Amino acid sequence: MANLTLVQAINLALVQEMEKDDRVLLLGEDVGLNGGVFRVTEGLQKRFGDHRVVDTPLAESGIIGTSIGLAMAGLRPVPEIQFEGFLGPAYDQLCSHAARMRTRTRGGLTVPLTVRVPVGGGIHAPELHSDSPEAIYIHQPGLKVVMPSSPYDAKGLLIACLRDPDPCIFFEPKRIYRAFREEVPEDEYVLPIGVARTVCEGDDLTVVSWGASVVQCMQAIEASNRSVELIDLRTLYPFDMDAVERSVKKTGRCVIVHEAPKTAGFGGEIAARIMERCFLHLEAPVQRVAGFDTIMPYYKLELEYLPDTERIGKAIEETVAY
Amino acid sequence: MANLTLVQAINLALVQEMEKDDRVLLLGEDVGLNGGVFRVTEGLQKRFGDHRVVDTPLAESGIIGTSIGLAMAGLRPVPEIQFEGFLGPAYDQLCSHAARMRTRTRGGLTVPLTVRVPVGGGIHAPELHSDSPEAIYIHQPGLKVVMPSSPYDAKGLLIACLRDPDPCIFFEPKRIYRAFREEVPEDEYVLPIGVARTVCEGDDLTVVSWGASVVQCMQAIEASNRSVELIDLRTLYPFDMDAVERSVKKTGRCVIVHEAPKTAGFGGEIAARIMERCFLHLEAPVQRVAGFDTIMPYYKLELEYLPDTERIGKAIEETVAY
Amino acid sequence: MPITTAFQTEIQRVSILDEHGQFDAELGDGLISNDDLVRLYEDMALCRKLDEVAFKLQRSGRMGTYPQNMGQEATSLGAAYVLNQDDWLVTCYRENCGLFHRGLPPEKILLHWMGDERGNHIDPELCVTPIAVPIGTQMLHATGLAWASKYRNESRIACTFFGDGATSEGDFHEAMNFAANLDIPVVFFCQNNHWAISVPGHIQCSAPTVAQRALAYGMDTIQCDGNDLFAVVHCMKTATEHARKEGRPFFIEGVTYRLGDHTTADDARRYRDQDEVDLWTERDPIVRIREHMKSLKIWDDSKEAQLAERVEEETSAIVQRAEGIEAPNDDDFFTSMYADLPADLRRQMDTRRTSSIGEDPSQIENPQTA
Amino acid sequence: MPITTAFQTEIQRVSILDEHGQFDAELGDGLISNDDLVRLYEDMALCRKLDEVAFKLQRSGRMGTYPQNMGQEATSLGAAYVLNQDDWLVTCYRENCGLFHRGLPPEKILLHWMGDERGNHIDPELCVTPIAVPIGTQMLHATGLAWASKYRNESRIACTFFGDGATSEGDFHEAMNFAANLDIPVVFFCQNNHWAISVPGHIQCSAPTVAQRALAYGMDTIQCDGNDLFAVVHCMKTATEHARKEGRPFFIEGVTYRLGDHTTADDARRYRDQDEVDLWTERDPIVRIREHMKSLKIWDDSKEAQLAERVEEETSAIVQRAEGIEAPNDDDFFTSMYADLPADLRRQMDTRRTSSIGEDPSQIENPQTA
Ligand SMILES: Cc1ncc(C[n+]2csc(CCOP(=O)(O)OP(=O)(O)O)c2C)c(N)n1
Ligand SMILES: Cc1ncc(C[n+]2csc(CCOP(=O)(O)OP(=O)(O)O)c2C)c(N)n1
Ligand SMILES: [Mg+2]
Ligand SMILES: [Mg+2]
Repeated sequence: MANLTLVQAINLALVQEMEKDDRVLLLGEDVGLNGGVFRVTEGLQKRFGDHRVVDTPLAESGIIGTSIGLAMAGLRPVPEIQFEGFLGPAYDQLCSHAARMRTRTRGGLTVPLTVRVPVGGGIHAPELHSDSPEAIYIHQPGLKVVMPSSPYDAKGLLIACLRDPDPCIFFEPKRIYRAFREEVPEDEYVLPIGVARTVCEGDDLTVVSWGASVVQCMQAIEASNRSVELIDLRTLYPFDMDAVERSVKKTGRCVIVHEAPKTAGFGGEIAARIMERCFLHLEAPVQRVAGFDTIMPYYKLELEYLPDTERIGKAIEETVAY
Repeated sequence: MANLTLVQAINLALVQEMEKDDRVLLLGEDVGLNGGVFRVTEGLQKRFGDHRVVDTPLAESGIIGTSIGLAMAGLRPVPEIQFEGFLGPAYDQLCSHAARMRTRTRGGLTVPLTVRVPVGGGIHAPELHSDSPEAIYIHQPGLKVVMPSSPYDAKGLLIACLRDPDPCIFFEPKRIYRAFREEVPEDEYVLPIGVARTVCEGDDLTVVSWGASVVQCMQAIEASNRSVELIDLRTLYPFDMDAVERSVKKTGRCVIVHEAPKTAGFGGEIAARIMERCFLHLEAPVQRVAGFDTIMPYYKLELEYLPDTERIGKAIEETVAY
Repeated sequence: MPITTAFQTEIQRVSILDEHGQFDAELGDGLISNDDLVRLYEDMALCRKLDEVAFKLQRSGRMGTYPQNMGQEATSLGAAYVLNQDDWLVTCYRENCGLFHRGLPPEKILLHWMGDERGNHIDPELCVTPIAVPIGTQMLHATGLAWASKYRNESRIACTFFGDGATSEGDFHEAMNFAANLDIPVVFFCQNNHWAISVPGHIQCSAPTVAQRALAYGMDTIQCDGNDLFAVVHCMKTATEHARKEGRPFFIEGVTYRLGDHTTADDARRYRDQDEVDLWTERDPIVRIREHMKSLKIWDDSKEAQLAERVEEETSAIVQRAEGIEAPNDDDFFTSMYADLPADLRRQMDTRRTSSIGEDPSQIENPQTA
Repeated sequence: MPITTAFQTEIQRVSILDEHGQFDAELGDGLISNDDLVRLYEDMALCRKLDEVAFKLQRSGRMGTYPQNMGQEATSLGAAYVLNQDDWLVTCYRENCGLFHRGLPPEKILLHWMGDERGNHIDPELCVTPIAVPIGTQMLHATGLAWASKYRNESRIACTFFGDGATSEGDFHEAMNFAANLDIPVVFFCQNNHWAISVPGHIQCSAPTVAQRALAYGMDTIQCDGNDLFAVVHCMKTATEHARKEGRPFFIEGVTYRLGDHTTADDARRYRDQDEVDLWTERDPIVRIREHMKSLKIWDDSKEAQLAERVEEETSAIVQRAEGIEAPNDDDFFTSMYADLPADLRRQMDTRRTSSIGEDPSQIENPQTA
């Protein structure tokens, strides 16, 4: 066991998979000598050579499009997109090709790639460096979408993605890249995609969240004097609706927390599913604490935008009191 | 009044606005001499000249990106994207720039453009010619999203978009481009963005839908012997939640119908909102009849995918019986 | 010196067998053996015939939209002829002739346009990717595929086809740029057929040649008469040798013409003159080879008649195979989504005929007690 | 003739005042008047100083990430000097010098990097677009802006700036291609500073010049020493005349160097040699002009000292203006989303401090009776 940050856990997962499987290669902007702008790939080019850790031209569609080719040829490319705000130019290759190749060819060609992308706000970054576009990719059939909130989960889920036969988007909440450390086994291990983690148990209300917001939820729950169950979805497609259902059937109340804009965000889907599955158990409408339907403001105001412990705490109170 | 198809109503709206306002210009692939692959812009180049109806290079990001520049300079560009499946390459310019320019510059620069895009399935088209990506753009703050289901609405809403000071995506349900005719006033008129249309009234259940699905809903309602209220949202952002709320508070039951994949589709948002606003009035969980979480299959199977009167009818029955 | 020369270049154009039957022996002799020439001619004839048949299938409602290849047979055929069997062939939708030469069963192409994904399920031994619908996107896949063979120290390369319109897309640029800067052996073959649906070539590229697109990347480039099978073969040999030896990409512009409508959904008379079509009809790549073979005395009218008969039979057999396939299994569009069907998607599949309520059959069975 | 020449070209490189003080009088004389030269020099000095100050602001936690312009002042300045006041200037983030010359209050730039959108609220008379964060995207806007002036028969053109890395993006290609094929008067100015963060230039463009990117579009193109204000001005004059007269685009590659880190979040020592930095430090565009002015006897050490003092004062005033602004109104990020705030968004705004339940205050007041 080692006490690792999220960044270190991801780096470790990459090292271990690259050692084990020479089909794994990394590509992206500044991932080589520089080790990525967040240093997630630090040391990897030195260790594995510049044919396995490749600095590419500055072109996100090119990074994903060539990764699709690499993957169709049987390799396991791990492209990095530098910030979630720059997934935009790659949207078409991801959604028109990566997500469709298997079904288009009825299994003849497959695209086992894992896109790594830092995600979310709270780091005082410039515009387009603080967004949360996960709903877009959850809505696109054919992709898997993962967003861990802890070093331990990050390692196990990243290894799961790297071994998955289908295209995965691995969102890395940059706000907690180095926010805390956790014991992470040095041996490799795989966490299944599609299984949530119950962070803490409780009876009054269920909180469902993912990514860096999970940390805000933990703080809000700690500050509250309700018995709250916190579910970290961890993987967003497929997602563990059964865990949510079990919990909400027990508590009868639920608050969903995410950074992305509320309207047509993934919280709406979870809320709708809870209604579908737990209708007769619900004692209050499911509430969402989310980003507003505005552009994430520049950093002077970003904390006004992000769900914080105060807003989450209030939602818990109101929902319990309903 | 003239008895017009959807295509004709759109063409008429374009003609009238172009005559009235010489800031309006059309651009896109094949929109000129050819009149667009669906002939929506038929005759316009001849009438207004090739500086106002411009065939562009085959590049969707270029079409939207240059339109942003045209709009920032005070013109009213109306780019056409040939099929919704080719919005992908333009995603970044739409979401990173068109949607953000006003708030980025605190009102200094604005982007009054209207992207016209045929949308949806059911016409036996090839791959990527039958999708329904509206949720993606609803989730993006800063855009307005419109999808009419009738010639009358199409004309009034398109004129509203063309005059709107903010970027609009005007989705044209291609399945009903020529499916039926309707009386459309020859004079110009504007329908407000953000106001739904109650297609028919009823007491047992509310159906909420938009685009070509509205037609399927009408048929299903006709075939059912329930008293069903049908709300055609018409505009998807902003959308008329008040109309939905009023109706569901009356009926206590609701079915939402759309072509896009169910998970993280716009139906989830509507369902969540209904729970938020009408919780104590609901007698059954809100149901969604939607596309499956699969890629829209090639046309041999597309009717298996699209919500049809049978599935809608069943949902109405089940929800009323709940 | 205040003004110096920073860069200088020129681009060549190759033509070996022109539309008047003139044949350049220096470049042309020995390029294609007589036996091969006959075989290639037969390939073109089959492809042309299938185009005709497909058109009729569409018109009679037996097939969806179909893009004819007519007039452009020599480009992809010449490429497939020169490539090794294990080189990746990454095409768009006007390369039937090359694909059939590679060994793709022609009914696969028909199935695709009949709205059936099984048309894209292709024997991996063929090293062929499916028809690419979103214009300009597949060249990046070719670059990735060739990169994989470089990564593995294999000698396989990739050859990708696309139209003049496709060169306007950003992805075209990124594919060229990746290949040039990361030293990836891809042959980029542009079929400049002068039109992208109704939009004329100069709106896509107002430069004197499309070939010069490659100069932006420092990539070797050449233009050829794309209706001249010999010129195509000559350029492909140069290109593939370069790619294999230097590990570098190469660009070929094949100047050709779309003799038919864009697709069966199009009516080209709306936007182009018959004169232009007539001019290019005279430059037909098939006629040219036929006349050349006749002049070589390896072809005559009776062989032509026999071929016509054979081609007729073959195309009906192809249509029969395409139309004779069992109806698709409508579970397939669920089960082919992921290697392992997620539980939620399985539930959608399983309940799609029985219920729509929460996709959860248990709720319906006991609605009040769930 | 089987092999003919389809295309032939060459690209020029312009250098007028080199790093050794050599000045080409033939091209250089009269290009910039002495008065102007002094003024331009002062602009560069201010810009350089502000870079220093901004760096310190970031290090002391008073500003977010900031990209220094150091070493690249001559490119955008030379461009802004030649452009008309109503020509659009569509920049990236290393064009402070040109923007200040145009009249942009420097505190706007600081405000942007201090995480404040008011830094992007720019007087429309300045005809300037805000800092562009997503690389490679703004050139399309420049093309659209220039298209608008063509549409209106105005003589305004647009000039857009971007880095070597930006030329790898698909949008770069599309902007160039639109401008070339639709005849739109845009000057495309690439600041080739040899690096895109840690990625060296040859990964973005392995061709001998970036200038040749333009050949793909049949666009006129030139390379210049981007650290040579005279060469930049010379090329900009050629380019703007061409754009205005022919209504056609023009490409300029300014060869320069980023003397600082990519941004304050970067540490360039991780990936590049000090030798290279030293070499380019000797090619500093500011030093070059200073020495030239001294040789012209229009500058001396006492003037330099006075300038240093003035620049010191000015920069502190700028910082004061940037830091002295009132806190942003936190309604602004709602109210600036649309011309008319949609009702739903207004509700989010109004209830954001009071409730999260359905954003509907009425529900909370009487939860059981709603
Ligand atoms: C990204 C994208 N945009 C638009 C279309 C619609 N479309 C299909 S074919 C075509 C023209 C293609 O022209 P070109 O690349 O020259 O190929 P050709 O058809 O001439 O062989 C267009 C615009 C598409 N399929 N994909
Ligand atoms: C689309 C996009 N991808 C990635 C980034 C992250 N990024 C910011 S600056 C930069 C390098 C830009 O290089 P270049 O265009 O040469 O400009 P320079 O910084 O050298 O002036 C990168 C990769 C971005 N801002 N936008
Ligand atoms: Mg073409
Ligand atoms: Mg650079």
